[in-house]
Amino acid sequence: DVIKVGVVGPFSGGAALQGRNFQAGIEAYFALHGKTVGEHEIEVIYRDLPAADPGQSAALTQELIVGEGVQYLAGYYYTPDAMAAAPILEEANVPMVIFNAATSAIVNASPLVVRTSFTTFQTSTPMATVARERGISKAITVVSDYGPGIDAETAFVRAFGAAGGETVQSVRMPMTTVDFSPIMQRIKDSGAEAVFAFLPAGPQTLGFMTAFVENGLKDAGVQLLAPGDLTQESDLPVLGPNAAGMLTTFHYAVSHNSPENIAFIEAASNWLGNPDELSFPAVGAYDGMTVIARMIEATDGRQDAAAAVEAVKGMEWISPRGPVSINPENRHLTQNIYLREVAEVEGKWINHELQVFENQGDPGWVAP
Amino acid sequence: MSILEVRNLSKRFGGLNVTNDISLVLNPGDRVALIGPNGAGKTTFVNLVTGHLKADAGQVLIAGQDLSTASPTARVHAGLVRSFQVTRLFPDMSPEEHVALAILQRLNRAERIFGDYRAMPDVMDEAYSILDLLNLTPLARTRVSDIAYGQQRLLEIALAMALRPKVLLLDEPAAGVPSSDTVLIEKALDQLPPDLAVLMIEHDMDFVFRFARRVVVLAAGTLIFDGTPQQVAADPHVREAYLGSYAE
Amino acid sequence: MSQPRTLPLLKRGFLGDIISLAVMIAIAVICFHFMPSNLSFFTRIIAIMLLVLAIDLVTGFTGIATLGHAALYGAGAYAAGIAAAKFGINDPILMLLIGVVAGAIMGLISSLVILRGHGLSQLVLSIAVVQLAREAANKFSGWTGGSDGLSGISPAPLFGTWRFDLWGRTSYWLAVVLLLVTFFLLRQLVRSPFGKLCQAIRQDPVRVRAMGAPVYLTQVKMYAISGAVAGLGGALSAVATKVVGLDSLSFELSAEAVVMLVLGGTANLFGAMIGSGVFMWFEHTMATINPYHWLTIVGALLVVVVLFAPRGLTGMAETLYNRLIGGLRK
Amino acid sequence: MTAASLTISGLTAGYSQTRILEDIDLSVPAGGRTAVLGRNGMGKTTLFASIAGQTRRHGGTIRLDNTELTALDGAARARAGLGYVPQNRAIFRSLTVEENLLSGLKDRPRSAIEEAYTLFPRLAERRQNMGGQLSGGEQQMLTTARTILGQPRLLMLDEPLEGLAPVICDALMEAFTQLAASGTMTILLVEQRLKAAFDFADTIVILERGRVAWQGTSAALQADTATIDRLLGVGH
Amino acid sequence: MQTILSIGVDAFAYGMVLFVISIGLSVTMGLMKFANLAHGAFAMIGGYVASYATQALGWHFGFALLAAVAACMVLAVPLERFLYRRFYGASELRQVLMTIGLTFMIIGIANWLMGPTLKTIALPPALQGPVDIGFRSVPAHKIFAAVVGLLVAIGLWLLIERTFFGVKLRAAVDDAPMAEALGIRTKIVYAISFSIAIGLAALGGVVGAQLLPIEPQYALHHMVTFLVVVSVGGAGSIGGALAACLILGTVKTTGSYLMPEFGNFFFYLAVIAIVAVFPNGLMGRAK
Ligand SMILES: Nc1ncnc2c1ncn2[C@@H]1O[C@H](COP(=O)(O)OP(=O)(O)OP(=O)(O)O)[C@@H](O)[C@H]1O
Ligand SMILES: Nc1ncnc2c1ncn2[C@@H]1O[C@H](COP(=O)(O)OP(=O)(O)OP(=O)(O)O)[C@@H](O)[C@H]1O
Ligand SMILES: [Mg+2]
Ligand SMILES: [Mg+2]
Repeated sequence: DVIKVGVVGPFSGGAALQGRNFQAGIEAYFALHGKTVGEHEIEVIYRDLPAADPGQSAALTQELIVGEGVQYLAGYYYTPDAMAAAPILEEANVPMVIFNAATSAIVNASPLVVRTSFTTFQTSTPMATVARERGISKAITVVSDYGPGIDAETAFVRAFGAAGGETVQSVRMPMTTVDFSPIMQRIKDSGAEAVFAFLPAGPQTLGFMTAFVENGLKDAGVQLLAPGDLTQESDLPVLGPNAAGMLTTFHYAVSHNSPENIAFIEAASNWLGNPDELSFPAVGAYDGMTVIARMIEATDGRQDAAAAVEAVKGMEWISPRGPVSINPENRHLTQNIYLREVAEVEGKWINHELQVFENQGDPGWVAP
Repeated sequence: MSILEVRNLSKRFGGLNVTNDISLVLNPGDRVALIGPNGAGKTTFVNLVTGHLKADAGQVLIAGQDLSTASPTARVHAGLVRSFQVTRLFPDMSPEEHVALAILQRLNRAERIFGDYRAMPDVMDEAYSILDLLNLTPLARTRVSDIAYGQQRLLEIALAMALRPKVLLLDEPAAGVPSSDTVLIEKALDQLPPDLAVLMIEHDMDFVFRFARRVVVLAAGTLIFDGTPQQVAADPHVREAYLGSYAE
Repeated sequence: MSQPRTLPLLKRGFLGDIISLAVMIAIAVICFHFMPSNLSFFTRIIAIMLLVLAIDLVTGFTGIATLGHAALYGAGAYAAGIAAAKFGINDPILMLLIGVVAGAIMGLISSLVILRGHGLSQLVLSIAVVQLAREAANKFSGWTGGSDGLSGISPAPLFGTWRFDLWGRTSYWLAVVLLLVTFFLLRQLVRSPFGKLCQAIRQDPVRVRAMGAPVYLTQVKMYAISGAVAGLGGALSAVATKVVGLDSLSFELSAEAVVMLVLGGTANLFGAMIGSGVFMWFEHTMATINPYHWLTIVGALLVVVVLFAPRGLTGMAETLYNRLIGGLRK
Repeated sequence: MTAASLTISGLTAGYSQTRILEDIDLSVPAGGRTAVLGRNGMGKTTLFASIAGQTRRHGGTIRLDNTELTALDGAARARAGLGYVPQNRAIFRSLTVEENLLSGLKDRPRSAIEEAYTLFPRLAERRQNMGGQLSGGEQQMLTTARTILGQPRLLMLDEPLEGLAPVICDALMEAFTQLAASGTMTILLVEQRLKAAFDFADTIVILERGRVAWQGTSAALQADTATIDRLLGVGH
Repeated sequence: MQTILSIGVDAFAYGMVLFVISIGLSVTMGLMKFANLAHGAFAMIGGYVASYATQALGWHFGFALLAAVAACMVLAVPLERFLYRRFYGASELRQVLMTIGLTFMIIGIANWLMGPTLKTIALPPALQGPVDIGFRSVPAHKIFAAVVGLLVAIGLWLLIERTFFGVKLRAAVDDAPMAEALGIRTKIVYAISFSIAIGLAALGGVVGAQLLPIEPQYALHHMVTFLVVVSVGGAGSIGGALAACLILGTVKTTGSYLMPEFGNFFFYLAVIAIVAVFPNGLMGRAK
């Protein structure tokens, strides 16, 4: 029989690249593990949701469940889209595996939500330790003024303070900022030794890092710190020179050296055609498929959402990103967070892993 | 009592003194023609009186009430209505709709959000009596953009009539209407209530002399003459500056 | 003249209204039976339809250009959502009413700003309004959930009987009824003296003033009415989706709704509905067929429609109809 | 520049699908002065607009001397020697008076605009004003002057006296008569005031519902009061 | 003091970049009365051409810039002939619909041809480094953008206000049939003007690419900014557009420095304030 998985993601619009990476991750999974689990064949149905748009998300989700009869929902790049789908899961008896949306609270929206990506809290918190270890005592945070940005700021400030550092200022910039010179001036005037920044992956990061260099902050020795969203591999070819030396913490680097990752990259790049387009959402999707396969196996193809989710609580496996496990309490991934440095290796800009923070949970999660 | 009184009205455009300390009184029943060379400031004067332009100085009183700073709308409510030199109508609407809307507005019913004027006998009857008068009934449901210019001019007058003004300011109502058809306009004007005061700007002297009982001449922003048609025709200045061969 | 001057009820377009309502009900029933899996999507279309109708009222009928009408829609959505999520007002009818009121108030406020400009500057003022509204919603994330969206809305069963279920039947029928009622009321509105006045204002406000009719006040009133309709749309989406996101206050939504209106044909309530229905359906189908490149096809559709149907789809239908009638007469 | 003759045969034209003019035949000799008369809405303006290339032509031909105009667009017709003063004046509202005049020069030198100021001294006083700010009569002067500056060989005037003071009307009709007499222009005039039309024209054409209803000399028409009443009188 | 000067420099540079990109739109919207929302799409095409020329073909920046402008001007000819021409004088809403449709298509095609990733334009060494202007240093490419902006402003102003071509263009826009009747070849005048406006878009796209990076969504992302600048300045007014860019640039830059969390608030409040006081824009032609 055929088990349908509905995947909602941004396949067009500003985040089209991330949607492509969803599909790349899924195709990589099929290439490496086949399309069948036991006797059950997996069929994936894609729906495009180019921007955060809960109304459309709810409509697409409902159509997938009612019209296409999907047994599993997956994908979801933006938080509100995931939130809009969550209320109908129980009635539909369908589990949802989130490939990306990174707000801690989503898992509380329904007991049928499992997440195989990361949260911004999870990736940002270790950066405070990194900063302290490098002798930085005064930092400034600069984030885009929206949910994930605020999460990143809160996570860093909290952890940095706990580690004895001082956040001298917290700056929130409008999402539409294109000229970052005034922000750089402000960083300069704040006298901080390091900047902790968060911007959504994409075109803005180029302007930000260019301004960082052009306004002399790099030369002045200010250390730029950020979660890995800012240096996703697909942006690195253009960011490269300006981002060199920048430190990021993240759950996955394309350059991660493990047999699992090498196999994964080969399969994903195969599908993408251009290996430069590979980015972190692909690994979220790949692991998401691993989880879904386990769910299918455990329920033997029956539609029993509660049993399926129950079956993956505490599941452990080796992901391309390293060893991971699903926290039975909040159904979120416990994983390694890596400290990386942007560096040029053999003519290619990569996130070079320097240090590992093992088995990190989600510090931003609050039990409901 | 005067129905319209203009006191010392003045207006400048940059260096140009378009309206120069003009005072003028209209009494109920007056039929006044305002003539003068092109660019003398006639249209500007009307715009100042109706409030479409803001005067630099001077006052406008309607029925004794000072409306110098009132909005054009308030002046219409006080009974001051105008037509436009270049027709200004609603291209997508029919003559029937035009006239009905004007009547509704006069009756203070234009802002009702329910009901359809086509079901209101009083409005429809009055509208058609006006359209009949101006021979517009055959075109009553044609879009204005599809009817000829001359007929649009008649509709301008129909609109003014529907508002039942106390003072009517007509800016070249017969321009572009063949001399034969100006008869229709004259007929319409004859039907106006006798106590209505009419001030008409017009360059067609035949029309002026048939219509007006009083003529006011404006030149370079200044009132230079105020008298009967006969006196005007006899005045050498006016003949030279304005009438030309007509006076012969 | 003795010929009767007033027109009987049916000749004033009432018959047309009844027929249109019947056709709309028929379509609603057909959609329900033959595409049951798309009910949520239809509900969403109707919510957007209400927004497009609202834009038609101010842009098509009154001539006020706007690219910021989502501010009114979003106000309705957030008001209904906040009432439910933060104040526990879960009755769907009450939520809708709150949305209507909030939309009308937002309409009033934004009209005060937008009516300061003309033409292009009016457009830009409307954009500024919607951007400010969005910034505000982002800032007050304690109330609105910010960019994560406002969740935790769980409307009670409609009239205590019909649950808002997975199948979306309740929301669908609720939406259909709201649309029918709104359509009928708006038909009366645009034929009323007030409606005619608005149409006159669109064509020449100076002339309207010279007739002694108020322009500004009429526009403000129409904006408030339009706000109520848009707010209803927003509240409907909050009830049906159970989440309100910043997208409901976005320039993109405003612009897309205007596109739908022009596509269908302005100054024509059918145009607003057909435009939004066709656009969203087409977009949805294209996106399902090819999630990656549907935008190109949608863009091509728009260009083709404006090229060959200058007055929108309804204008095209009208021309075809006239040709047909003309042809038959010959 | 010498005047050109105009020959129209079988012209049928209108706006989009509607036909306003039906099967018009008309010929005006070079240097002729023809008045086109008719009640409101009979198609006078449409006739001029059709010659200028601004309407939809359904059939027929229009020749200026030996040039067939129907294949040409508006600009080419103007360059072939057509001048058109439209009834609605069509002033470029956002251009100054001077720029309005410049726009009519075709390829003549800039200095030629002084001719316009000589004809209408009033315009010289307002040369830096925007077209839209002019008074009605001033706009009428401007539109006429602008077209004459292009030295057309056939000049079409659609109610050029509308809104002008009687003295100016005199001066203008005088100027038109001279232009025609000097052999540089053929003139076609639409005028509502019969007296002015009779004084000016040698030939008269009367339109009735888009067709030529009467054609003859000015003197013949003046003598024929029955026709005047029937075609130009109050028709009801 | 140092800080104020510094903000002033940033504001000026940012404003000039905005100006270079939006002035072409001001010409189409103000002079040709065409609401060309696809303006950003042409700027983006210019950016792609220059990026391809510098990165893939290794051309010098100067040649790439010229190539981008020329390519867009050439592309404009058939588009004008077969698409835009049919919408002159059409209602603004139809123009908006058509150009949004066109934008969607261009985005789709860009995504398909060039991929969804960011593209950069390689600058020549002369434009790469910082330039010391006494109290601080400014990136050379910003100075370059400012100079280009000023040159464009002067050149356009001369063309429109001081040449016969300018008169013809404005006449054709005001009343095309009348302009034709006066012998003005409006179709050619329009085609040339349109082509120039698109060339300016491309120029802006290339020169401004350091601030507004080239990617498929470029065409939509910045549409609002362009519209705002044009209307605040007064469509069709070159001086107005310049003033608007500098004022809005200052508001945005100062806001970003002092209270970044309210950056857009101030920006849009300023827009509302300016437009409320000058409904036709700072130097708009009154209707
Ligand atoms: N807004 C304005 N700015 C500058 N000058 C103006 C403006 N409006 C009108 N004028 C000038 O004021 C003068 C008077 O204009 P007005 O329209 O009042 O004349 P008029 O007496 O009605 O003339 P006509 O008989 O030709 O219609 C004209 O010379 C005109 O150019
Ligand atoms: N743009 C248009 N579209 C459709 N019909 C038009 C248009 N312009 C004029 N008509 C119609 O064409 C007919 C002839 O109009 P035209 O303007 O040629 O008459 P005219 O003889 O010049 O009248 P007038 O003396 O009023 O100027 C009229 O019935 C009019 O309704
Ligand atoms: Mg006048
Ligand atoms: Mg005419």
